Amino acid sequence: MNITTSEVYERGTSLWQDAWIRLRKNKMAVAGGITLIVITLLCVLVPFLSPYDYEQQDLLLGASAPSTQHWLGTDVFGRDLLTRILFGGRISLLVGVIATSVALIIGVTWGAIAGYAGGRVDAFMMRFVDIVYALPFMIFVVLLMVIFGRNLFLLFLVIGAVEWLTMARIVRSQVQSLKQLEFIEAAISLGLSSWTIIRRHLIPNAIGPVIVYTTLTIPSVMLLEAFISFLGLGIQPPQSSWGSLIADGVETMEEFPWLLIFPGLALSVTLFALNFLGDGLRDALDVRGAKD
Amino acid sequence: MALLEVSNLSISFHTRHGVTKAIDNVSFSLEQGQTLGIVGESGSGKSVCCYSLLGLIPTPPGRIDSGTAFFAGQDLLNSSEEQLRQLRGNKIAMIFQDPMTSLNPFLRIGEQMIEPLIYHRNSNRRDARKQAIALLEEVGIRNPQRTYNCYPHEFSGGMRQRVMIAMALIAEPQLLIADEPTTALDVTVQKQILELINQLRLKRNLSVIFISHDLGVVADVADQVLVMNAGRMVEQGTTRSLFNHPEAEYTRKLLAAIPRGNKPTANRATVQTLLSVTELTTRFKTYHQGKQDELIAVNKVSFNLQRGEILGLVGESGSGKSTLGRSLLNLIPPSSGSVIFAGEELVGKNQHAMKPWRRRMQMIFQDPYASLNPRMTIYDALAEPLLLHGITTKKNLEQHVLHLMDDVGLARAYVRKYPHEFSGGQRQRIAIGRAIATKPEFVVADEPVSALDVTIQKQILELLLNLVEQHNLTMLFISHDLAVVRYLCDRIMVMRQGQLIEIAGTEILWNSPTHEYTKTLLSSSSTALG
Amino acid sequence: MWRFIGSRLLQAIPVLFIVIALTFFLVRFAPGGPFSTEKAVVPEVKRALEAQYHLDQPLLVQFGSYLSDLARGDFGPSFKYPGRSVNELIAAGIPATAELGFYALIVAVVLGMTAGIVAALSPNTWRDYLPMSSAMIGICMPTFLLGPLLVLIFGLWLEWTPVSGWGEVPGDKILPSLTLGAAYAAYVARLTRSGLLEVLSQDYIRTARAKGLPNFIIVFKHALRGSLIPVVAFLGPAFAGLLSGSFVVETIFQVPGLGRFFVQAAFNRDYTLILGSTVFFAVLIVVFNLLSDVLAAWLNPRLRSGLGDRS
Amino acid sequence: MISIRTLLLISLVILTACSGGERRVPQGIKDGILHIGNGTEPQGVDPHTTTGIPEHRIQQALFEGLVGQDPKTLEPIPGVAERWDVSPDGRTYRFYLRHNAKWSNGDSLTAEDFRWTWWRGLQPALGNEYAYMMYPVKNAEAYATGKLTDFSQVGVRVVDPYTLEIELNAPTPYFMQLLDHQSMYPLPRKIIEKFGSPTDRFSLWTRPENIVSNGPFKLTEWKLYKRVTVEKNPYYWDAANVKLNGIVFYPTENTVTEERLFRSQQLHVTSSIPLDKISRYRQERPDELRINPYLGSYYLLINTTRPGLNDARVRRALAMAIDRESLIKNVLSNVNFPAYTLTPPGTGGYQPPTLLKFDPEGARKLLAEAGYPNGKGLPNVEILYNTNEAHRKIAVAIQQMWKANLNIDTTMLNQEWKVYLDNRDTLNYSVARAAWIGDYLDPDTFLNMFITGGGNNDTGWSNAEYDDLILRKIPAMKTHEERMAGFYQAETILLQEMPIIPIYIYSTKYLIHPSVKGMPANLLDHYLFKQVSLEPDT
Repeated sequence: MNITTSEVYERGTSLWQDAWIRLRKNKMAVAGGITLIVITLLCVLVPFLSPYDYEQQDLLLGASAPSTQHWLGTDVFGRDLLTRILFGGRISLLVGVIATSVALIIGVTWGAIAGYAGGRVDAFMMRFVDIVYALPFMIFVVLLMVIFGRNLFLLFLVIGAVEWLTMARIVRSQVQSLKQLEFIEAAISLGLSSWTIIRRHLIPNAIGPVIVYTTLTIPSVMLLEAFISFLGLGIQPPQSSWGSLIADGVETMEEFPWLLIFPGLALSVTLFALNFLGDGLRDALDVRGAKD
Repeated sequence: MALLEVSNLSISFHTRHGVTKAIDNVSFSLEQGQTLGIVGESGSGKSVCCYSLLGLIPTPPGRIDSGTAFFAGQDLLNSSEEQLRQLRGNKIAMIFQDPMTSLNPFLRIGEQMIEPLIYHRNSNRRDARKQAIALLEEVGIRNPQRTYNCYPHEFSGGMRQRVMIAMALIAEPQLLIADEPTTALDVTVQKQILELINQLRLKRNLSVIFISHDLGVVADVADQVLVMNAGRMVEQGTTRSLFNHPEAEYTRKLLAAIPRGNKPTANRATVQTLLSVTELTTRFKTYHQGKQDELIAVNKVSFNLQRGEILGLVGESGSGKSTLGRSLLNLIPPSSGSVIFAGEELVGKNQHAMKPWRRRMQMIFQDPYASLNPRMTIYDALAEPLLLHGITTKKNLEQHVLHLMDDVGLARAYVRKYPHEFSGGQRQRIAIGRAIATKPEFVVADEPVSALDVTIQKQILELLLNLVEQHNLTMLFISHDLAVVRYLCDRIMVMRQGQLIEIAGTEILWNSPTHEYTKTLLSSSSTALG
Repeated sequence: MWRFIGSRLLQAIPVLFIVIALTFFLVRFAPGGPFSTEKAVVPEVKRALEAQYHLDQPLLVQFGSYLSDLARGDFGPSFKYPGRSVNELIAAGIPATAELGFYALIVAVVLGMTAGIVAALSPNTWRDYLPMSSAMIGICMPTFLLGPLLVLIFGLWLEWTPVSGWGEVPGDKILPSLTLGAAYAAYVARLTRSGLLEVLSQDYIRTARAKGLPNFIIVFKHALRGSLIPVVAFLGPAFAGLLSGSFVVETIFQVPGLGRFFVQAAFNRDYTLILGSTVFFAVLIVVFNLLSDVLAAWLNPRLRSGLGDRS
Repeated sequence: MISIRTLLLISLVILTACSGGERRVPQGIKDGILHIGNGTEPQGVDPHTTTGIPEHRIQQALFEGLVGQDPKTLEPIPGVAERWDVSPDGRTYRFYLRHNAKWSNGDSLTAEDFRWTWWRGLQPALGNEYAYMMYPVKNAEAYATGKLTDFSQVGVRVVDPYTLEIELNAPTPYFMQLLDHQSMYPLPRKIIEKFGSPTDRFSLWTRPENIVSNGPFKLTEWKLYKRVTVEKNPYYWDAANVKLNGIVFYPTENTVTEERLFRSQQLHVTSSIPLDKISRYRQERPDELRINPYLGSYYLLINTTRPGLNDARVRRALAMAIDRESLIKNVLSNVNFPAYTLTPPGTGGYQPPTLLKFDPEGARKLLAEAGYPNGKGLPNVEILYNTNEAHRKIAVAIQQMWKANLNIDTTMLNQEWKVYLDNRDTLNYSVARAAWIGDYLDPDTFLNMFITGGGNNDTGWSNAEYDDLILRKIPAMKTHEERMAGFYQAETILLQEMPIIPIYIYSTKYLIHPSVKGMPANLLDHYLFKQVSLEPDT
């Protein structure tokens, strides 16, 4: 079935615009996007919005349930939980974005080179990826964080090091399948240089799956950070991330359940939003092969 | 009373983008033992029409708006899904276009074949097996005992289509709906399958609905023909009357579009040799489960190409014709031999050294959907070669691009649009425009029309002939379709399994082929209309 | 087949070597040693301890002798638990970890596939949205959050389940298995759904429908098998990840498993135990990746015959 | 993915499956089996290769030294030795062993067993971390450090099979307490030698199927990561008075989980209790909560080599700016006792000087005197602590108090235990949390840490007068009063110089089921299992 409605556009709509239109029709994705923007804005602007400081204690108050004073209650030091969640969100989001960028840079470069070069270079590079894949990463993460101490930079590096592998594979398979397409052959037969082909023809077409995978990497990175923080290996107090807040909340969940529930909610809602946005983007960009 | 009686069928699809009328007021009937051919181009609704009768179109988005359909007295459109299910595979069976994907790759052939018996006839497995093996034998499968336990991937396309047919017929249906059953097959195989269907039809007094885009094929097999266009019934009648005295304009257009006869323009070949190929060999390394294999795609091929000539290259799938075309342009580096283009040896040149030569030799690809960068506008696609080879200046670029658009018959207004907004034929025009942008001397056209509907195909062939004239091109035209090659080319080359079998002037080859294989090819492709 | 397995196992050797070398030198260069404690150890005692465990030898010699011991299947004595060999400590942790992993896998497969199939059969209806939103929750709810929440709700508020332990009280294995399996079930559900939807749109499903087969047969006989391949491919690494990632669950629920003691070993700088468990997990990952590849290949007749040809 | 319905369904299944789950507490009361939370998985039971408290608990059940300690008063009580004499100069002890003391395999226990055990404990190759507990014995230190190779010169002499004579370097008032330390327990030579060399750390002699011990209980089961079970030893000389039939020790690393186990009647006694649970127990079940002072100090180490912190006035200012009462009340659930000295008051009858108090005004003045008015110019102070929720809370609170009272900004750094120890040891910190648990009831166990170059000094602080007091003057003192005055003097120096900031005195805090009798609290958290009994509520 190939039913086309014939409408004449003076100006073409690029696939990007097309995808954007499709994305806008996806209610969940739009909701996810808006949620993310709101959360990000709140996290960024929290110093101006909140009357409290994230480390300002009120030992006399201690842990208090949500009230009009403290909308989400306070922790055992009497610190305003909402403020701490939003400050924690800064760290969590930052880790998400930076570690994903690390993964993105390494992964895209590695994958593109392997995919375009092909042959021995490709075999060698991908074997390396396979080997790294087979390393028990969770264990190395724990080991590294235990041994070299908690350090944001190391955290980014470690998480990035885990996540770039899949990125490299996706980019490689994209580049490989694109390389087979006739328009690349056409570009070669026009006499374009390899670099121009990569730049003008390969990258713009491979970028869709990369974007999709990126939006799906951010939540998994945030989860990893939360996990590391939960183990007490993440962020330095008095700073907090959602993972460390949850870890604290677990300790006292019977006495002060809000200390577990609200940070958990913040993390879950954000991951939810990111996943929905990612799924929406995947549908909108209609990329196959990047499903898992 | 007719076996199948369809009247005033209308179907529409309700999607987010609005309502599309897929079938508009279609009526036809089919008698026991007769064959109805339904002909139409892609999107004409010919398949939807038949699928809807069996409840095989998804609803929603599909919706049957009006009409009636009776099969042996049973009201199909008002039957429950369960009633339709009882009919499917039992009274009405179907075979599909692509035998490679229509069989379940995870189940043994025998298992798939006996299912209709088990679920419709309550047969036990042993009896079913016996029947299946007998039928496999009948459709011409050797060693059916063994085949019974094979998986589909162990067969060629033709064999799979035979299995599909056997599977469709196993429950002794009264009606067989064949949806483009030969389109995906090589001509020689196509011929055999058509014969098989015909044979089985006669033997079982089967009614057949034969859906095809190929008028030639339909003319061969059908008693009655229904021509469809854009969901509407254009014309209906007996095969003979319809092909001999088409009434509707569209039917006439369709018939006229079939490439027929020899080349309408003069042979422009000169004595000057543009391309000289000697002992050209291209090998591929294949890796299978870590084991290295070698595939010789092009095996010691030698020929010359004169300036101004259109050389046809025919062969079935896997014959190495596309590889040869790409090897000439160094898109796939040849393993040995020589290609001398305008006096210069091309074999062994790297991509960088090839650059000045690229301008002089271009390629047109088969799939107009894959040959254009989906992220570039037409303007960018056409401007790229112009700028790269310094054919025009930035200032004149727009004029130049618009000229190219005119050359390939595209409206100038479309120049800022993206490939996905065009139809297949328009895309092929864009691709051709890109190929001639550098004003090449030599063009390799790899099946440039085989993905197109027949009316479009005609237009593109005309365009190519035109451009050859206008730009003084030399062309290697690769195709599996002998009629097209005959219509276009001055000389024809036949390839099989990587080897050059025969090369001769078009009409010489056509009328007195020397090689046995060429004869088979020719006889397979000649149709009632040929 | 055997050749395929053999070559994969051969490939595992560099992986294992890298794991061993990386871990070995990483822990040695880590600050603090196995014998530092709050009460400072007298230098003489420290020397004696190091001599007992051959830590006084050059690092490369230690590495070499570790490798040669390993080749004999000997992980060496534990530093933290004198009188215990690492083999023994790992062996003691395996049953609980393996059992937990196994139950979690069952949770993942049963819940995940059921949800995925239900969703794929009626896409874009509430029967799709409900299980898939639940799957999304499963993915977005990390184990360390889900576990305590389940404990809070079922163990403490409703008092339906024991709050922790493993094999101590009837029913105490349910929450840990659920917690660990939940995220994987979510992934399995999504994979099953997308795989099944993809397969259901294939031509051969159309063929099956044209044959008039009942829906049930179409889904379970014709479609499910093909859609299982990505699930199986996912489950191999997932199971390995499940085992090595189970320490959060083991900690929350006091499961006497390997994961928890690995973390302890890292904190204690119990060199041999760290190395031993790392190697053990690496082997697990290799084996399960291989297993899932073999299984996925076996599910696909095309690949199966490819494997068989060379057996 | 778990749809709500499935979840509920599963929950129902669980519900039916777990009802009637057996509770160990009532069952234990019936069977005379004590179920006790024991912190971490024990490293082992060989007293010469293990150091931790969980191990110590098990060893207390399995072994018995020459003398024991009364669980209430911690006064020496007869153990393997029926009675003992001390020479008038306080340097020679003679122990008379009971003739009916036996190993759990029925063999007799003799003086030679002690001599051999101590010989083993002092073997340099064994790497016994607690060898120093024997150093008061003549020549023990020289032998343990390899300076002396002839064990006969060490002050242990077997007079006859049932008489053991010990000669000390100097009169040591707390020596009787040391005899109840795990490193002084007798060990079965025959068994140890059967499974390897006496100096092997890796040996199978401690396995339940191999081990022989002399205490009220014997080891019968050791399931790694699950439990250690001991049963009544029928050959124990006082078996008639042992009331329990057995004890099961559970590794309970996670105190939150341990508390839940207690609540669900799975444990009679826990090893600890999470701070946040204390207030609830105080209100609802005060009889199950036990909080008692413990011979331990929590303090901050100050790196006296760092600029700014090398000024005693700054150090004192920091110490004076901490409101310990508030800290303990608000952060530590009021379970500890504020410490203004390193040595807990009352340690062996010692009353420390009262020099330090919470005085923010005075602190600010001191800081200004030191050249940092209103905190200005003071190099950054960083509080180092090892990863632990309670340490973190304290550090956060102190950070806050220093900010509020002195206007100095501090950063916090938490490190994993071993990294923290490493940095502490190499003076790579500015302020670090630390703690010390006394080995015996005498100020010496605290104050001898801060001698110049002491293994646990870790502050870079050195004071000749202090060293002289601790190392020479006090050991030579004859009377109790004299010694206490000496310690008073030493601690005064320490508080004036303030290389450490005392924060609080430890307390043991744990949960105990009312049925458990004969387990009174004491300063050393010392259990005498043979007196423990389980009695159903009456």
